[in-house]
Amino acid sequence: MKFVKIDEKQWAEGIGKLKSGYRVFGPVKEGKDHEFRELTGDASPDMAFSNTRLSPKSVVYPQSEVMFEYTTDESRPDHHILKEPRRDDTPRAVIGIRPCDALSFLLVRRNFDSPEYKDPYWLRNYEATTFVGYGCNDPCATCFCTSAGSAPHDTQGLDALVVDRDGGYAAKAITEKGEALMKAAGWTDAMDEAEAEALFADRAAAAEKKITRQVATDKLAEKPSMDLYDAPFWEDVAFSCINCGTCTYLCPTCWCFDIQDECRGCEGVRTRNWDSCMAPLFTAHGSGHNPRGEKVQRVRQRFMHKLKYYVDKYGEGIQCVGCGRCVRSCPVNIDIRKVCDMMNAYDPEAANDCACPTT
Amino acid sequence: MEIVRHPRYVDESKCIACGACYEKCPKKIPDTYNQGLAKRKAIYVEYAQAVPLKYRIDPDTCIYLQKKKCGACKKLCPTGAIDFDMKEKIDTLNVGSVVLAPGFKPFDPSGFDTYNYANLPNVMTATEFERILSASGPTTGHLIRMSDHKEPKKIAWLQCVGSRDINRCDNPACSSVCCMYAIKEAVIAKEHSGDDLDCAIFYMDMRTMGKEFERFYENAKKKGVRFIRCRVHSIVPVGDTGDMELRYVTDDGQVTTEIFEQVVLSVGLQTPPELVALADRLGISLTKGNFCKTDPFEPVATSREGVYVCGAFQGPKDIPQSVIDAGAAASAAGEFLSPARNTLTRVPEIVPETNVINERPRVGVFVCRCGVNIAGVVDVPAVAEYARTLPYVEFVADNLYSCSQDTQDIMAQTIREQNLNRVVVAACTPKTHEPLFQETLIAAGLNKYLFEMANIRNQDSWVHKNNPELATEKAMDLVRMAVSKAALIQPLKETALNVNQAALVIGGGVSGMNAARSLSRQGYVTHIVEKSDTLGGQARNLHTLPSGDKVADRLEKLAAQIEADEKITVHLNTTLAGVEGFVGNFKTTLAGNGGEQVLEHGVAVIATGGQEYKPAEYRYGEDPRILTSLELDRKLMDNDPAIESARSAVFIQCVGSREPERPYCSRICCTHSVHNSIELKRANPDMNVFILYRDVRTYGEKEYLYREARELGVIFVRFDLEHKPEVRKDGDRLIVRVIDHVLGIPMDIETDILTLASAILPNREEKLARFFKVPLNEDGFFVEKHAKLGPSEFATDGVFLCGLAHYPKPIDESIAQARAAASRAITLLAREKIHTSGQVAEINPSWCSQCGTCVSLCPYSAPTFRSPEERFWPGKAEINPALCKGCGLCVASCRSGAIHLKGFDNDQIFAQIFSMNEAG
Amino acid sequence: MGLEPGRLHFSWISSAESTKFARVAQEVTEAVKALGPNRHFLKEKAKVA
Amino acid sequence: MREYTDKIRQIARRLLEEGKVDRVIGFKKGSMPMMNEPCVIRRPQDADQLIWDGNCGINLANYLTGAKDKVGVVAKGCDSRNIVTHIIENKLDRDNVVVIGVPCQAMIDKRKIAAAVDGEISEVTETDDGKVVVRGNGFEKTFDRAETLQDNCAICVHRNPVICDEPVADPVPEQTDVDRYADIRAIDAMSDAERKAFFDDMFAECIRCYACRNACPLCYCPTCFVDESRPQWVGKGQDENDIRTFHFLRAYHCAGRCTDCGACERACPVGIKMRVLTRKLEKDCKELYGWEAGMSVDQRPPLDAYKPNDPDAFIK
Repeated sequence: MKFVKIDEKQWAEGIGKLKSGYRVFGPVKEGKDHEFRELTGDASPDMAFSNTRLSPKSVVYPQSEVMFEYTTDESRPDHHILKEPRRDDTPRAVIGIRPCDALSFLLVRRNFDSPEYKDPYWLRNYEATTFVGYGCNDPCATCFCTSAGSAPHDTQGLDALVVDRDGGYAAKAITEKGEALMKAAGWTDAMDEAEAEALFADRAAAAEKKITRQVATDKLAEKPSMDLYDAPFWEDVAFSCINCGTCTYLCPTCWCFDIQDECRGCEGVRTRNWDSCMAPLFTAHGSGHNPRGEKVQRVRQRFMHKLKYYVDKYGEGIQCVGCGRCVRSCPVNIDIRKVCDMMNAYDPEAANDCACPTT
Repeated sequence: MEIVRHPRYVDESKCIACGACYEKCPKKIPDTYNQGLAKRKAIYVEYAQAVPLKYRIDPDTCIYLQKKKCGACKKLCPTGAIDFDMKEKIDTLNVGSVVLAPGFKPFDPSGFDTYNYANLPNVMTATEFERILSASGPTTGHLIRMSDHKEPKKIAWLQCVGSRDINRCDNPACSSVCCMYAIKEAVIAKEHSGDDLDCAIFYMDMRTMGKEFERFYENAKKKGVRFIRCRVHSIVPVGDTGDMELRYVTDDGQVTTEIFEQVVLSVGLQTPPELVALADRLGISLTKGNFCKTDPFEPVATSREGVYVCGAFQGPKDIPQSVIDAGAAASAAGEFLSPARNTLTRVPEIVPETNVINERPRVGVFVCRCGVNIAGVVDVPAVAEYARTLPYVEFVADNLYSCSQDTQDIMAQTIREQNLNRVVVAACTPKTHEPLFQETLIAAGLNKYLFEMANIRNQDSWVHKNNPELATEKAMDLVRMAVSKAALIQPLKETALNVNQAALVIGGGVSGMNAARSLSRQGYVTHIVEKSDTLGGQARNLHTLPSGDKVADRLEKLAAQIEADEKITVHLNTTLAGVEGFVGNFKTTLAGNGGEQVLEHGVAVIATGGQEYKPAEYRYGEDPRILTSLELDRKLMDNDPAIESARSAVFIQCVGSREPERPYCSRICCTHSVHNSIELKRANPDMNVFILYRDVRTYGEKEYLYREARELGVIFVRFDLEHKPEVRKDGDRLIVRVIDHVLGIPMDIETDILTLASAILPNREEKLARFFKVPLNEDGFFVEKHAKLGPSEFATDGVFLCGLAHYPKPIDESIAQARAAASRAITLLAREKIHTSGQVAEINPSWCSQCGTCVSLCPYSAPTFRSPEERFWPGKAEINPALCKGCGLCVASCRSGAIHLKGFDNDQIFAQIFSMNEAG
Repeated sequence: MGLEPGRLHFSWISSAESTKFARVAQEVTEAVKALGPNRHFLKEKAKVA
Repeated sequence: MREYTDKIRQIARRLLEEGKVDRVIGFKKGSMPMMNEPCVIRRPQDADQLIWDGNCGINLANYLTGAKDKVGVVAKGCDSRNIVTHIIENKLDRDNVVVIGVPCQAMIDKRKIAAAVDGEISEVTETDDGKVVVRGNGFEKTFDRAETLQDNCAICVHRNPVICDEPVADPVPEQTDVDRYADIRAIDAMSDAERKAFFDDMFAECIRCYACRNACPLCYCPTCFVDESRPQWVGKGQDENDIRTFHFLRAYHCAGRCTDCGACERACPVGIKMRVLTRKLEKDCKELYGWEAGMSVDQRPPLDAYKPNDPDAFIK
């Protein structure tokens, strides 16, 4: 059973069935936008969306997460001991995740699941999650997934992929996890393989054609880091930036965090929270010194990390899946596509002619 | 000189004012401090704020001293302070000068049978009523009448009881203060009892001539206090209701009776016979009214050299004037004793300070029993044991009396032996005892700020007498909070600043010259800056004083002294172009005579004076016969023939004063006009002289002049603000029309001299105010540090104030204030070095956003911006610790949280709050 | 903000007005006691995701 | 709008040519419909990058904080009031700034327009007769410009710059018949429980990115109170109390200073309407002190002034 067809009724029933074995997450319309939320009760995913406002990364990597609890009350036997709180490791399913967002988990995994270090919090959540993708038919004007190693119907990072089909959906199991989920949902109505392959291929091709904006990344790897670092265009790129951090909070591939203790009386918890390289505090030293004290340094860091250091460290791709959220939500219209092109095309020899302020 | 010291029967060095004796003393007698309205014991402290706070025994009522029985206090006293064998002692003091400040006695109205004061409990003197209104008084401020403890609904004040009265008593002078205190009592009574309390003040002339007083009067009217111009003849009881009936005549002649539930007699100030006897013993002259006689140009000097006077013994006066006099007397004595200055000083031994920075806190906790004061309620040993368990506490002790000298010595020793680096005392209030314990820290070589107090007496044992267990728990909480703060406190530095020994006096009038002379006579180099080309100021326009002195003669003498004085430099035709610096270290740029000069000085006295209002009303300027008061003086000085030939003269008072646009009384114009009316009458007894007035404000012994004028036939006609006199010209005739207040009909007076008693205007020295960062009030006069207690200085340190720049006042009062300003300035100069408090605000420059809020907000101008060229933190704000008063305004205002108050840091306060939270 | 009105009180009390201070402290204490324990704006221990 | 653009370019070019300024801050065309990007021009020949239309809502005063060189800045009414506030607060020297004053015809709200159409928008044009034409994949829709305005612009009463060195056009008429505080009064009228619920709902979406703070020209503290750690005023997690503390304290720090430029709401990625907080304080400042922020460089703001004799009866 690789391909199944699902009619509207089966779909709705399937979502309902899933809830007995999984915590189900899916897109929900809130105001004018969609967000991924846990679907409780009768709630079903609203599949009529193009891209959610926030990325679904918080399903695996919550914005604020407790690592330990402790007490300093010496009358308690377990005082001064860091204890892990009880957490919910039950299986969870993300229904309707877009392929670009799905890819982001693979990129982030490189950080949280490396040979040297395995982050237990992220990994536990990740491993408990089954990702059911939803092929994208109408990419936004800001989308550039095809330049970022993904595609509207790409399957990287997915356990199953669902596409539209007359009167319902067609689904493809990609992993065993995906297969198990489809079984649990009762989506077992097998589909003719050739017909299905054709449907998936047609849909993919049609969607891909709609992506008009291509971003060049081919030369990033070969540029010397210091050339890019010293490039004069950063002043211009950074000028309008207000360091608000919207881009990092919305980005599916931004993984940085900050660890904080919070206590009340003798009771305390250690939490970790999303952090942003746009914030001066991100790099402030206890001494008061801040190696990235200037806005331009922080802006450069964000783009260099995504488009150069990542490339160099992992030898492939970029740390971006082309979802376009940062382009869309930046209040001052800083466009990563423009920056990426600029970096890719940068020639320090020719730079002397440019109108940039540092020359 | 010899002084008699009456026995206290309590050894001052032993008494720690624990109050055990008072608890047990069986003898109850009327409390003199509370005007006999409450009871106290035979052993007592006169009042709660008494200094020193030591008990004494009243020998006239003490059972032991009278009958050799009782002695309860002696048995109970934990320190053995009671000594019944004390004898009267005569001390011989070797002094060079004496200042008399014996005060006054309120007039006793018992002799006035028509007022029934002796018979009716609800007729009170104002001094008694003050106690009723006081929170520390017999009713704790609750306004009730003594006969039946009912809250009165209607209260009447009768003014001029024992003042301005030669009919029923022989006190012709005005007591100066009663109008104002009656209004104050009425306003406070309304505040205590609610707006529906009916307050009526029966008066002759409303004399609110002090600074801001007229506004207070107007506000009282707005608040509904009734002012009735009538002298009430008698107070008649209404049956046995306790109420009283007053009969009076209203302005329009109606006879009215009204029933009041409480009557307050505004009794005057008088010199008691024992003071008259003292004056006789000392050989000093008194005035007709038995006040100390002084000269207008030497307002605090008695007739005997080296003996000075201040306060109500010199004449009836209020607190600000008394405080001014006190400063002047101190200054006069200082001038007199100048050669002996610093001949009797001693230098205290200084223990080197231990460096505790980076040491782990070692807190010592001293829990005080305060005799039974604390230990009677709180379980002190339990609190001490508890303290031992707290973090960083290394040593705990409980003391019977922490404040006693021997305990202090032990504490200092303990600090050294135990290597303590933070000290917490859980005892009474830091308000009285913190400095004492801090001295002990200093003696033990610790920075005095490494100290924290927990008030387990006033805030605990005293208020939770009936809940000993909870009180003990609260004491533990307070100690825990104090310890948590103590662990975080840091030694603080007090900045020492050299005080430049030169003084600058701005203004070369009578006030400025007197201030300068006083400073120079006490040994300080002084500069006078005068914008005109001569010394003398407004006084040059005055003819004679009521004393008969020709002002010009005295002025000339004074100016000659100034010019001959080697220590005084006079800068004529000079103004200030800029002022930099602060107390002790001013740098002032003088501009004049074609150049600029920078002067360094430690203090500044502002004596910039005032000016005469040039009237826009009453056709001033349209006829040469219409004069201002000063123009009349000029004519008198010049012996102008117009004076001799005049058949009629009219004075109009309050020209430009007490008007909505200038709502203050110019204080001197009534006396000035009355005095000049006498001069006119003397020059030409047949002249018809009229004074058109609103209230005649010849306060104090100036009242004699008023009487003299009336006796000479000067006619006084009252008008009110709504019906001001009108001046018109009929051909050559100059006619003043005024509505006669008795007849109620218009009256035309043809006059040859019309004198307009015009207001005194401030010079509105806005630039100067900015230079020295001192405030001006709405009227344009400078605002002193404290209306009552600091009249001759500014809130800004090192800047002082006198004369008309402060408020309109006559020459004698200006001179007194000039000397007071000099006296205040010298307290600063004499120290040579000033130490600021360590508890000042400090800016963390890395958090400062340079928004300037602190710079604009600080009332003391302590924050400034660093120069943009500075190497470290250019342009950030910083606080000059020498100017900072630690008020915390900037700390609260700083959005960036960059400012903190040393000694009250956020982390210290939060530590206290969080450790309190643990309690619950 | 939605804080119950009785929980916040502003008063201008000079250092000389001890009786007023005591009165205001008593009034505020009584007002707050009447409202009972505060339930708004209490920070619970951080939630586990 | 074309005339505005031409005039701005002309002024900018002249100022740079004459050396009156070292740089000019304005807007250039953005990479998406209804988006312009703040930019800096340093050479006369680059002046033609500058544009003006209904999408210049960013408050350019934010880019002037602490400027020490000579700067020309394109400023509409609210920007100019923030420039005044900057001058008062020692962030800017009046002599160093040349205000290229734009009588503002109100900004359009891209979110309102995006919500009113289905599908991706490819082009938005403003016509001279007050219409906004929106084109996208297979649709074209025309709006009255008045319907598409940003919330703060719709109730703006200071559209003309309060300080101006180089006027771009004659002043536009100011709106006089707007009610700035209808919603605030409604919140004031709520019971405390309703009000708490209202704010709980309002902040539910907040992701604490602090975009509102960073977009605000008033927020220039070197270390914001949310970033302080001794004491830590605000927790860093997603606790509703911490979120509320952040929003209320931020608003209070803007009391008497906020010009209602709308930068905070525009920047918020999740659409929180936090202007109700700042406008409540704006209303209080107006009613209690007769104060409107940024109207004159000669007056100290009411919350920066100390008077020992506070005459107001609201403290008792």
